[in-house]
Amino acid sequence: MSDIPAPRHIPDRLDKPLSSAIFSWEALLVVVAVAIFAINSFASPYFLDAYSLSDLTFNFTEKGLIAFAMALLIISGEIDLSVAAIIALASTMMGMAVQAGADTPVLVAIGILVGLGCGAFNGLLVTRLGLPSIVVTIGTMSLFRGIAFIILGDQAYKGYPESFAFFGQGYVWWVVSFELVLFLIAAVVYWFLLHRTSFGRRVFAIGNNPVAAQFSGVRVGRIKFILFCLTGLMAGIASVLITSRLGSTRPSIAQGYELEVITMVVLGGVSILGGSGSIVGVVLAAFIMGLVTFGLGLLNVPGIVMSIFIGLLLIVVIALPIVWRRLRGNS
Amino acid sequence: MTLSGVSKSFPGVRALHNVSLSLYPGEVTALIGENGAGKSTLVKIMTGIYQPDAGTISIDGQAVTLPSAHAAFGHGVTAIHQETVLFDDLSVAENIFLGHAPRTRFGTIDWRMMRKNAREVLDTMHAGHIDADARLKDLGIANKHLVAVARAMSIDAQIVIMDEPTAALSMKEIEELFLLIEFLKEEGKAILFISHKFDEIYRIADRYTVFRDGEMVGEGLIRDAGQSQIVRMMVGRSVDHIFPQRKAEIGAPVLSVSGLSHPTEFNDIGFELHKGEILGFYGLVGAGRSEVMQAISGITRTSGGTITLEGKVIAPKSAADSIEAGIVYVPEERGKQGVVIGLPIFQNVSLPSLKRTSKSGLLRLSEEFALARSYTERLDLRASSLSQDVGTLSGGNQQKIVIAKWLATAPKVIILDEPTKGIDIGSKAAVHGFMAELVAQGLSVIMVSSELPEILGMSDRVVVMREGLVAAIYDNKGLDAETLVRTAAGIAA
Amino acid sequence: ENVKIALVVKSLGNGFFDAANKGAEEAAKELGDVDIIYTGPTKATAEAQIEVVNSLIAQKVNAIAISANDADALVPVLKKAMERGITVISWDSGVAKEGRQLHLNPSDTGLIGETIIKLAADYLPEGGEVAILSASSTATNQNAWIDAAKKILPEKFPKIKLVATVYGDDDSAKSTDEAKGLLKSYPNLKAIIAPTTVGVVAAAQVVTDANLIGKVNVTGLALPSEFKKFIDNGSSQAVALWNPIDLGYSAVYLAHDLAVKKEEAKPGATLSIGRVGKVTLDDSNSAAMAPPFQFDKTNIEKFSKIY
Amino acid sequence: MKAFLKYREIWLAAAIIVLIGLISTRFPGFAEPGNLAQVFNDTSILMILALGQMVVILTRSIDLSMASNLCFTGMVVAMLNAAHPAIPIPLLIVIALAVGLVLGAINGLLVWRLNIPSIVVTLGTLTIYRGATFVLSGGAWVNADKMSPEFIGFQRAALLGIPVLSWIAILVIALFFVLMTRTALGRSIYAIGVNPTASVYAGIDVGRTKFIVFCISGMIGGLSGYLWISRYVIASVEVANGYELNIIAACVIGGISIAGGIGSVGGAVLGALFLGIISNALPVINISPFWQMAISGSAIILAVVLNARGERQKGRIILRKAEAA
Ligand SMILES: Nc1ncnc2c1ncn2[C@@H]1O[C@H](COP(=O)(O)OP(=O)(O)OP(=O)(O)O)[C@@H](O)[C@H]1O
Ligand SMILES: Nc1ncnc2c1ncn2[C@@H]1O[C@H](COP(=O)(O)OP(=O)(O)OP(=O)(O)O)[C@@H](O)[C@H]1O
Ligand SMILES: [Mg+2]
Ligand SMILES: [Mg+2]
Repeated sequence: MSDIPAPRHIPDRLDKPLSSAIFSWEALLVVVAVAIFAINSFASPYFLDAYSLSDLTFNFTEKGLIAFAMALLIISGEIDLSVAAIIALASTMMGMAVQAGADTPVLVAIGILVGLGCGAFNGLLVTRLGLPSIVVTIGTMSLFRGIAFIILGDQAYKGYPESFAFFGQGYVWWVVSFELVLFLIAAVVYWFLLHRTSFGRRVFAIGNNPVAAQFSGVRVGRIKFILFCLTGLMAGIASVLITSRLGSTRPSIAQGYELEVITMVVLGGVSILGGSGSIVGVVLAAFIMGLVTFGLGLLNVPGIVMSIFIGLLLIVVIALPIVWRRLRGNS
Repeated sequence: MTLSGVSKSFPGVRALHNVSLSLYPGEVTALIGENGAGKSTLVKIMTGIYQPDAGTISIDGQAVTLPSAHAAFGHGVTAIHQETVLFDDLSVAENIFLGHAPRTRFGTIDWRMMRKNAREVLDTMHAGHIDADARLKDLGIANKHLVAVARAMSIDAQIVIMDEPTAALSMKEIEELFLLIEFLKEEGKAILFISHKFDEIYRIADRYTVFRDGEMVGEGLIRDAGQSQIVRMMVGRSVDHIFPQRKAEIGAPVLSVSGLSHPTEFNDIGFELHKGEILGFYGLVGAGRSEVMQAISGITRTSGGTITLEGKVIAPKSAADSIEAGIVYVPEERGKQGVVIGLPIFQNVSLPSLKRTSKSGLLRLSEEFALARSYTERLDLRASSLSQDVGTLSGGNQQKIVIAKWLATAPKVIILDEPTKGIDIGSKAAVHGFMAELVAQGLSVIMVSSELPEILGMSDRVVVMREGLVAAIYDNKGLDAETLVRTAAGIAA
Repeated sequence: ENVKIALVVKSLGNGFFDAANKGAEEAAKELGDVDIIYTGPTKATAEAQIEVVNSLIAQKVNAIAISANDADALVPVLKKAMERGITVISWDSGVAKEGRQLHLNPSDTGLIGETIIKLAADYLPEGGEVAILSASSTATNQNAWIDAAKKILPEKFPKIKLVATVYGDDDSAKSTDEAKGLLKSYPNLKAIIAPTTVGVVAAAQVVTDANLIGKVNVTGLALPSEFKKFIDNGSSQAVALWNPIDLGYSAVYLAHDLAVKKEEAKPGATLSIGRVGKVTLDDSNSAAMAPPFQFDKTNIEKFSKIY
Repeated sequence: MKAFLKYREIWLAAAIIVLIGLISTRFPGFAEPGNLAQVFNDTSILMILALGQMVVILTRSIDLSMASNLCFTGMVVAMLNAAHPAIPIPLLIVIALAVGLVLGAINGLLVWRLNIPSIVVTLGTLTIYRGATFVLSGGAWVNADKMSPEFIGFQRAALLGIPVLSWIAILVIALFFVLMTRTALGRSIYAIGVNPTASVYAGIDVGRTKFIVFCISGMIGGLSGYLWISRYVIASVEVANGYELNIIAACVIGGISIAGGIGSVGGAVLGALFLGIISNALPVINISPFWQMAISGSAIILAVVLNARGERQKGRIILRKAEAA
């Protein structure tokens, strides 16, 4: 028996070379963000101004809030294209409540609950009937907004109470808006949830291999359902913010937000195929998108031209590490 | 075909280093090596799926490059790969001819011709019972394998490579496969045969080549080499694969199953498992053993019957329920059901035990590492760190992760479905030794296996299943292989 | 230091607004000390316009003159602009009273409502069925005109029967589908009234394609340069519009005078708009520029060269 | 598989007939041949686009940039026509195909060479192509007035009593039918969707096939660009904004599995027709336009539910008695 070697010791981690930290996705995003910040400061004299920077955050906070939940959902291998439609429906319901004389707390509750309900509806269709989420939510996207159109038609709801305006227009301290504070709190909460809890671990496991996760005792259906509910919930919260910021509701509210949210998530380094991603990346991506749109806005570049930059950014940032690796591999 | 000086590295892993290999017409060469020795990597290089970092490949004395699978076809190289690589939703004929379908004058696909040729190929292989128009997913697993072979034949290949072709087959199908290999030999084809089963190698191979850690360590004629000699080359030490001696302390029944039924897969399954017992489940592939085990562990829904664990009736509705109750199922399909590729080793191991390694929902990494370390080291895992992605491990090492992760849940009953499928002889001994240790500690084990020696060597009792029913339950005292095979196949003694 | 005036439009690329920009530049030249920022979203939504306004606030422009995509949704951000000392007026498509200092209507709302019906009625002495193809269901100005038209219909045009109002969202494809639907569902339809420059072109093209020239008359509000073809081919007898160049000119003129504190916006005030004349503010601080102007075979040639 | 697919298409065709029947009860003229031919004509562009999207989806990819490609190419040909009315229409169509091909090839190269998931690539080019339209045109629209009569008239000309647009759709359908059932490329497309790994082992160049597929969808986008602009006689940045989702919806209703490998030309055509009929019928049967969105959303969900029912595998049957039953 003497020739049987003792069990090999397997180290927990290999010391990662410094280069892997330097070339991580988040590091890349930080560089991009700093670069854009610098360019903005040079390009426009108005950029470095407390009020400008504060206004800038409004360009991403609402979408960013949804992006956190969407990141988890995409990591788990699903997607929700109906978030913008959920915003419209939740906003419409809040509008109806206003007509019925509801006050601010009730309105907020309605917005959030409608969001949650829509999310649960998506979740049920996907997990109970085993349908692909991308098609289900293309369907519910039309359905939810369609209901808003049926209810509102060519009308608008307005007359939201004064106190309701705080959520989308209020400032907590100096130029720090309520929306920004909420965004930062949500970032911390979602970071914790994804990276520090067993729930988050299970989300990663599901995204990488749902069958193996199920065999390992992960309640795949339940977790996906919760993620759809969370996404709906965040859309509901975003609906409260947007409705408060606009002070009115039209069925066409937040049109096209879903693709911007997904762009944010993907730019943040979340794999669209599921299984990997980080909240830090999403936060950075939100800031980057805000910086780009606001910076170009200061130069009066039309929104559609900005979107070229966002599209290029998305592809370039994703392609860069691949090209880099290839170049290094060849040399 | 001759390969010389071939090397291949993956990020962080040197899979092959300066290896050489020659194949001869009309001969079967066996490629032998531990898990992760680099066998499948070599196959992928020979079939144009991977490109070697260095080295040359020559066919009939001429140097060739194989930039794609298509190019390899062109040179008459074809392979039956370790993972099944066929198209479930396409017909048998399409599966055989995809990529080289007969064309009409207009360059469009000639469907009639394709079906006809498919039938001819299947006939020459004595597989005429397979319908060329059937959809592949409606075939049994053995027939699927035959289709893979037919595909190899249809290319008129000179070189046929088989990477663990018998791992998913039972005795009967293995015999058929061997007949086919004989037939190919007579046709003058050069065959590379990869297997971890020595009985097969001795039956079918003419030559052998042994790999260890990505290097070639020996080759020669099979008839000149003894098994222990080859094993020594392979592992670098001698391994006596003797099934562990156990003093069976069989206790009271732990798990009893009665009348367990499913609308289409199995009916009226009943057996008892005692404390400290290893209960073998034998049957032909497709007999429904896995289905029954998945039902017991809550993954498949049943239509009736009761499961009693330690006197309490349980009705698990998911794997989570059964793990909580103390029954764990180690699945057979490693890649699909076992490991979570993309997550590091320690996270794979702790996944079913997250409740224990976390505290009110918060992860505790040190606990996870400790858990992962204790189990992987006992199974002699070969890995550079516990944070390595399981996807970069060889098949056999992945299998060790699979076993480790469910053992780590500290169960009362553990169900192992083909636990040694595709793992090398050294690790196999380790797994068997480990099983013996488990039962000695008072655990109860159900072991589903299609390998007779394993069943006979390890089990205290054997349940034989046939077509979704329990055919017989035997006490493993003086039980012989013949009885088991006959019962499983439904042939009267 | 020049006065920076932002002319914010519903969406860029629309010929109507490009013409308004011409007028704005003209006013800037005339006033001498004015820089014009011509901007707007490409998609006509309130959210996109809010982002534009936010960036204008950051640039510390002196005045914003906006044609709004939504009367209510823009109010908070425009209020913020006013709090930061920026003069805000709306023109063409207005915002609610709290969100601006004054609103310049291209014309009197009631008058426009009457005109669009009259354009159809003039060619239907016997009366008959007509339908309205509007822009988006949320467009402030269109809705106001349609309301006015509906009000005036029973008293002034009893023989005209309004059978449907549909919305083409200022999207040519959707407008086309809706116009086709109208022709199918109302075989006796005599006229389609489209008080939007996109919808009117789509409707005229549909009528042309369906070989209904002479049977169904298309009318509404149209830019002569875009619409000449359909007056020529007979699918439309006449359309109306105000002069967008004058509108842009007037908006900048007013914004400038308020920004430099030359004038003050309060009910009843009479303000000068340079070469276009004078306007008087009503109770809600809105004013109408000029009556709509009608184009038909006799004059379309001339105006199609101008805007 | 064949029998099964046929079943799905027959089922969808039946649903369409029932739908037409229902509409006819409220609007008798709807089922008349003349009207149906017109509905077909109205749906032609969607059918063509759905076919282009279908080949992409079959390979487990997706092309979200088709509508933007349409917008860009449409603007190119419209501006060309406005500037040089003498360019003959067939040449313009070739130009449209070529421009579309280039845009599709850009998608395809990124997917092939850099291995970026197609949804990410086309999410990016979705905005880039539309933005490029703005840059190209300087934001200005090209109106009916600037287009030549031939440009507008070509697709409206009748050939054997049927407009050229319908003929183009029929031709495209026929081409795709041959491609998908009679060519090696067609089989490779299915094989990649069914099992990409196995395709590599079978000697199919998966990357290159995906590239080709994106070139096809690009050309389709380009062709549709001309058809769309000359149909709606206005070229602007907002043309077909958001239409990518309608195209995908048509495919989904047509039974094309988003997971790849399952779907047919007939399915895509019927799926597009289904949507076309709904949007055609709502205005005629006097349902408020505000209902349209909710109805088509429900139709999509219903279609997915039913398709999933059909796709659900029966599984192997081990028990003899169950097999007999
Ligand atoms: N795609 C890959 N990326 C990284 N490493 C790889 C990859 N494929 C194989 N390897 C590594 O290369 C080595 C050889 O693996 P290979 O699959 O060839 O082993 P094998 O001899 O076939 O083993 P088994 O008997 O378990 O199938 C292993 O260390 C494995 O971890
Ligand atoms: N007809 C078939 N088609 C596809 N896969 C099959 C077929 N028959 C068997 N298999 C594969 O073999 C596995 C074993 O089948 P099953 O579970 O029914 O029988 P079993 O008696 O447990 O056999 P084993 O011991 O080999 O697992 C299945 O999980 C499946 O992957
Ligand atoms: Mg191997
Ligand atoms: Mg099994």
